[in-house]
Amino acid sequence: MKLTETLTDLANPTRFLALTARILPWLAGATAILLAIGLYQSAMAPDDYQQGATVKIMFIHVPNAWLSMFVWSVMSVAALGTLVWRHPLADVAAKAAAPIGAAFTFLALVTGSLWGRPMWGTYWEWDARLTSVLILFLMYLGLMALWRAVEDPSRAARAAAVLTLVGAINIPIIKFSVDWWNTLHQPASVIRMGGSTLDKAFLWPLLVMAIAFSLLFVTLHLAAMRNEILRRRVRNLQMMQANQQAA
Amino acid sequence: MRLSGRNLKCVRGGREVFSDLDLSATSGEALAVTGPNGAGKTSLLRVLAGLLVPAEGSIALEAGDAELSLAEQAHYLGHRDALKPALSVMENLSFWREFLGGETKDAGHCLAAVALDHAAHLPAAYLSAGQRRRLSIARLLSVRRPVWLLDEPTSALDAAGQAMFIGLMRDHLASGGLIIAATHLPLGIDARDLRMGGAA
Amino acid sequence: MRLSGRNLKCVRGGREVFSDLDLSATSGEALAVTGPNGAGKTSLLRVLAGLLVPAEGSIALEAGDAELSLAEQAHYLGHRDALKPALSVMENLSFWREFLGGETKDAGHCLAAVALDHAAHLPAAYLSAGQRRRLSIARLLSVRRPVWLLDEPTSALDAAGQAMFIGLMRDHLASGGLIIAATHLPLGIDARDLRMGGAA
Amino acid sequence: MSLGPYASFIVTSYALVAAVVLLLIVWIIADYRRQQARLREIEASGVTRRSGRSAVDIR
Amino acid sequence: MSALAALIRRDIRIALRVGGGALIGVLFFLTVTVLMPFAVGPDLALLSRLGPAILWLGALLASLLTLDRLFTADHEDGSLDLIVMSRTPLELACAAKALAHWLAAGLPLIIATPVLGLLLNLDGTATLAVAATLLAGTPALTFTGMIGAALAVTLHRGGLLLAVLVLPLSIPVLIFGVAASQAAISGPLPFGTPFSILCALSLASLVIGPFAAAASLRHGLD
Amino acid sequence: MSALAALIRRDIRIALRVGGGALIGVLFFLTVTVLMPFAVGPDLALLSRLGPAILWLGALLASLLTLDRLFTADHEDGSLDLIVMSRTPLELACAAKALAHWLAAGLPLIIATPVLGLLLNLDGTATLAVAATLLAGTPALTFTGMIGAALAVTLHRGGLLLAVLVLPLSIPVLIFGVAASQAAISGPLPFGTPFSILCALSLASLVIGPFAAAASLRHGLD
Ligand code: HEM
Ligand SMILES: Nc1ncnc2c1ncn2[C@@H]1O[C@H](COP(=O)(O)OP(=O)(O)OP(=O)(O)O)[C@@H](O)[C@H]1O
Ligand SMILES: Nc1ncnc2c1ncn2[C@@H]1O[C@H](COP(=O)(O)OP(=O)(O)OP(=O)(O)O)[C@@H](O)[C@H]1O
Ligand SMILES: [Mg+2]
Ligand SMILES: [Mg+2]
Repeated sequence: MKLTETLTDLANPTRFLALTARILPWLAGATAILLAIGLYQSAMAPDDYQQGATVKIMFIHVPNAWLSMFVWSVMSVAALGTLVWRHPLADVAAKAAAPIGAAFTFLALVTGSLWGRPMWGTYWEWDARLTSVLILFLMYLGLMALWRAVEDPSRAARAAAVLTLVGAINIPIIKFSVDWWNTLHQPASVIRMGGSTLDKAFLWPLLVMAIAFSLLFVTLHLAAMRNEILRRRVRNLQMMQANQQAA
Repeated sequence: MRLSGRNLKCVRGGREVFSDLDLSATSGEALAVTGPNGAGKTSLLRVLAGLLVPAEGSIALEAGDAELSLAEQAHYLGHRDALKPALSVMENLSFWREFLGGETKDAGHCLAAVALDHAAHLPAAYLSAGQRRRLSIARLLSVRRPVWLLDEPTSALDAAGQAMFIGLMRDHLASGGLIIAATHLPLGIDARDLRMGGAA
Repeated sequence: MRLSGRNLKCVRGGREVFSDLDLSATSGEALAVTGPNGAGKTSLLRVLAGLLVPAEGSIALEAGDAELSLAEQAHYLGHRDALKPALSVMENLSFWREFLGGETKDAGHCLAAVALDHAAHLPAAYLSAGQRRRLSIARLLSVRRPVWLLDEPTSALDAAGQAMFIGLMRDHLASGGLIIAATHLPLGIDARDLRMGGAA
Repeated sequence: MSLGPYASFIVTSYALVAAVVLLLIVWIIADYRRQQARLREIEASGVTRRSGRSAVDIR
Repeated sequence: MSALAALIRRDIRIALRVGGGALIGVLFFLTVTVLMPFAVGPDLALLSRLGPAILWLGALLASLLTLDRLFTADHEDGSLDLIVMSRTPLELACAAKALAHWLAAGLPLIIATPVLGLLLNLDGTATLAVAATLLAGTPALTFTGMIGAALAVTLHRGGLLLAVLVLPLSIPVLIFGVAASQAAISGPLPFGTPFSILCALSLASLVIGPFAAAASLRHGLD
Repeated sequence: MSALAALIRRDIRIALRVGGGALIGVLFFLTVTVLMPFAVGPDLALLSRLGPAILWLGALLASLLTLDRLFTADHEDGSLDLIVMSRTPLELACAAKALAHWLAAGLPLIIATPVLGLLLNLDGTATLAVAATLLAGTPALTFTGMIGAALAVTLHRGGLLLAVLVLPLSIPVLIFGVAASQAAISGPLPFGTPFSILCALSLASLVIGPFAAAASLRHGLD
């Protein structure tokens, strides 16, 4: 009872705006603090005996890589909301997430490349992990193009939802590509069956950075959703304006 | 059988087309939807046909086939006539007859009923505007559907064609069907009027 | 100005549509082409517009602009309305106005004349059937052409639209134009009748 | 803290991440300002929301 | 059942009369193959090594070329409205349309493979392997491409946007198709593994494609 | 003159709105290019050798994907009737339509070539050479394709004729385009010879295309 009430409350755009206005400053603060801690810890982390100081790239590469997949998952849930409940807030959530997800994916690609040069001797290699992430990036761009190309938001939302759900099959492919194909890329060492194999000295900074980046995503996403709601309000008002002038 | 819509509202392209619309029609009855250009007649028919989702309101078909949705018990005759120019007249009709399924009538008879039997083997690309419309009407006859949703059905028909179509609508009503037709011209049969307002 | 056709014969898809057809119309005069579906009304208009080559016979426009062919001095309003759904109403009209060239009128005025000015910035995809027809009619107004070839021009128009169009045709005739219109309904203006025979 | 022979790679990647994240933040804030400005503009021209409340007031 | 058969028959008949699918696909396929020797140079060994990749690329691009109007034509003439309203579940109708398209446009490619194999200096087993992978894999191309075709209708957008949206989905098919053919030709990996993944992809797309296409049609018509 | 400008402006505007804009064109090529390594394998040397051919194939595909409806769309909505009746010579109108198509579909590819060259491991001169050949050659693809597009309208046959008529015409363009780029990259032949043939082909098609298309439209409408 209580839960459904909160949910319907949240689903009302005006209530959503009011609520997020209150929690956004706290979220932003928490993000900043955690990022500071994470950055300090990763600066203090020892060098790896194999990788040397370049292991520091891990602390930003891995959170970005995780988020690139997580954001698509968030969009998939929103897509279900669009198709099953036809709820406009789900449309808003999906649309606002796409550019942020694209940015994280871009960063995962770039930091990965910059790490690959010292480690593998090349910036880019057409292997399964790398390419499936590139495909993810292309699909983010495709979705953004779709949102821009179609001016009627609810029509765009439904098409984007179908596409998001179909594209979600790429996520397990990215995750398990290192197991299914023998590739250059590291197999999973943090999130795997049988526990993490990573040394504690690297694990802690990594986890803090991962949480910090996740909070960053939540903050940015909520803010972008607010913008999107306002954009729709502007659109509606402009339409009313046109109608009032026509009458 | 009774088709009723309650409190219907339709939004297209972000603009409200109509709202608070109620309608009902029973077996043997025809409803003529009239109103100026852009009033929302076509939109209403498409909502009833299930091709548009109403923003508000509900539609019910009482005493119809409980296993089938309204759309599955309805014929929709729109501006676009669902004909493939590359197929012959007979092939076009036979395809819809088989695909739509249900209780069917002989395709040749239906073509004869709309006076197109002499053209059965012509490609549909060769038909004149009125002949295309006649072929669409033959589709209504070839498969039985109790509800007919017609959008300006007599446009492009000549005088003989209009008389023929009036006869076909009468037969349909007499056999317990119901008709909802958007039109600017008198329908030619007894019909209740549903007047829609709105701008040109 | 005088448009005349002599001994015209038209063959389409290997079958003769009409033959031995004579017609003439002078400035200020309207010719209503009537006849059953498939009689060849549309074919005749397309022959006059230069879109079909007659199998026999000749067409002449006397006292027109000697430098221009008949097609270049004519407007053709067919079933298909030459609108691009992706462009706005205004963009569609402006394009034809610029492309057809010659003596033009302000596009905004023409839209107002067909009561579409409130929709000027909507995409043409959003127009209803009657609104599309109105936009096509606005094209006739936006560029001056003495000869109007109209194929069922009032179909899909509501009562107000038909009255408006009758007024526009009257103005066109009064300014020395001539009209040849295929129609199943009374045109609403004084017109000579050209009756075509043939099968349904 | 010494970054070894590959310092430039490490610094570049951290700098890039910082740049892109900042870009995102700036874009979102600018977008917010833009929407607010447009709402005020429309409101000034006399259009009101159906609820009668101000569109700019979101609290 | 007879409704679906009627739909398949109609679509194939139209494809054959209008001449869209089959021949343009095969010809494009041929062009890609003819072009490669010019790009790669007259190195026959290299050419036969690239053979399967070239044929697969040709197949992918050819299906892209013909697929985008799968639903648009029916939408423009109003047929799609009637198909949506009919008593046949929309998912099945979509699947039937895709099947018809594959029969008219995909199958000819597979039949043409032996000829093109000759041009690319492939030997008998290699040609057979490529043909087998194409047979197993091209349905996946058609059935994922169908999603794009359905979106084309509901978005009123054609061409490149859809290609952009759909191409990433077909990349796994391409990878395993080429991998399986390579395995059959030169080893060292067994043919079976990638081939069975290819079949699995096809089966998955046979399910996902119709559902996604039907969902987008149902939610997007107007 | 202003009539032609209006036609070009209209066609480009429609292409951008419906096709999704120049950015989508670039995204499309990005996707097609990304596909290649999957098919060919991650061999960078081989990839850069295939680079020009891949880019040329992409250009052909992009023009084929959209070209077959160059006149069909106008025919179906009745615009073509009015264009034929207008005071603008039909040859010029056809040329204007083809030019608009090239601006919307061909030019973005050429502008994107440097980015794609990077992905395909092409060096600076090679990228420049490919871009130059594309600039000289893609007009020929569009203007010969136009003939097929016009015949597609008048014969009520879509893909078939386009394919049969256009592909043979465009194969020489493809071959000389790829040959010229290869010559610039690896020699031993001089770049100039195939490149000047390419330019000659383009110039010839600029003249022949509009006349052939206009003739077929004028005699074939009904
Ligand atoms: C452009 C190149 C690269 C891309 C696109 C990429 C992508 C990814 C992705 C998507 C993940 C998350 C996978 C998961 O959670 O299972 C990941 C994790 C990781 N990557 Fe990369 N990567 C790239 C290059 C590199 C390089 C060069 C290295 C180091 C030599 C590297 C080391 C790692 C590590 C250690 C993880 C964490 C794995 C785990 O603990 O689960 N990556 N990368
Ligand atoms: N596809 C569409 N997208 C958005 N708006 C549309 C669409 N089709 C129609 N409209 C709008 O909806 C309104 C009603 O259109 P509709 O076609 O239902 O009118 P109508 O009553 O059938 O008119 P007519 O008598 O001209 O056929 C119009 O104002 C029109 O602009
Ligand atoms: N494209 C075509 N190819 C071959 N024959 C055609 C074609 N279009 C029409 N016909 C045939 O020509 C004859 C006349 O057609 P037309 O369209 O001129 O008739 P119409 O008088 O305009 O009829 P309607 O009142 O139905 O509009 C018809 O018998 C028709 O079958
Ligand atoms: Mg209507
Ligand atoms: Mg006619």
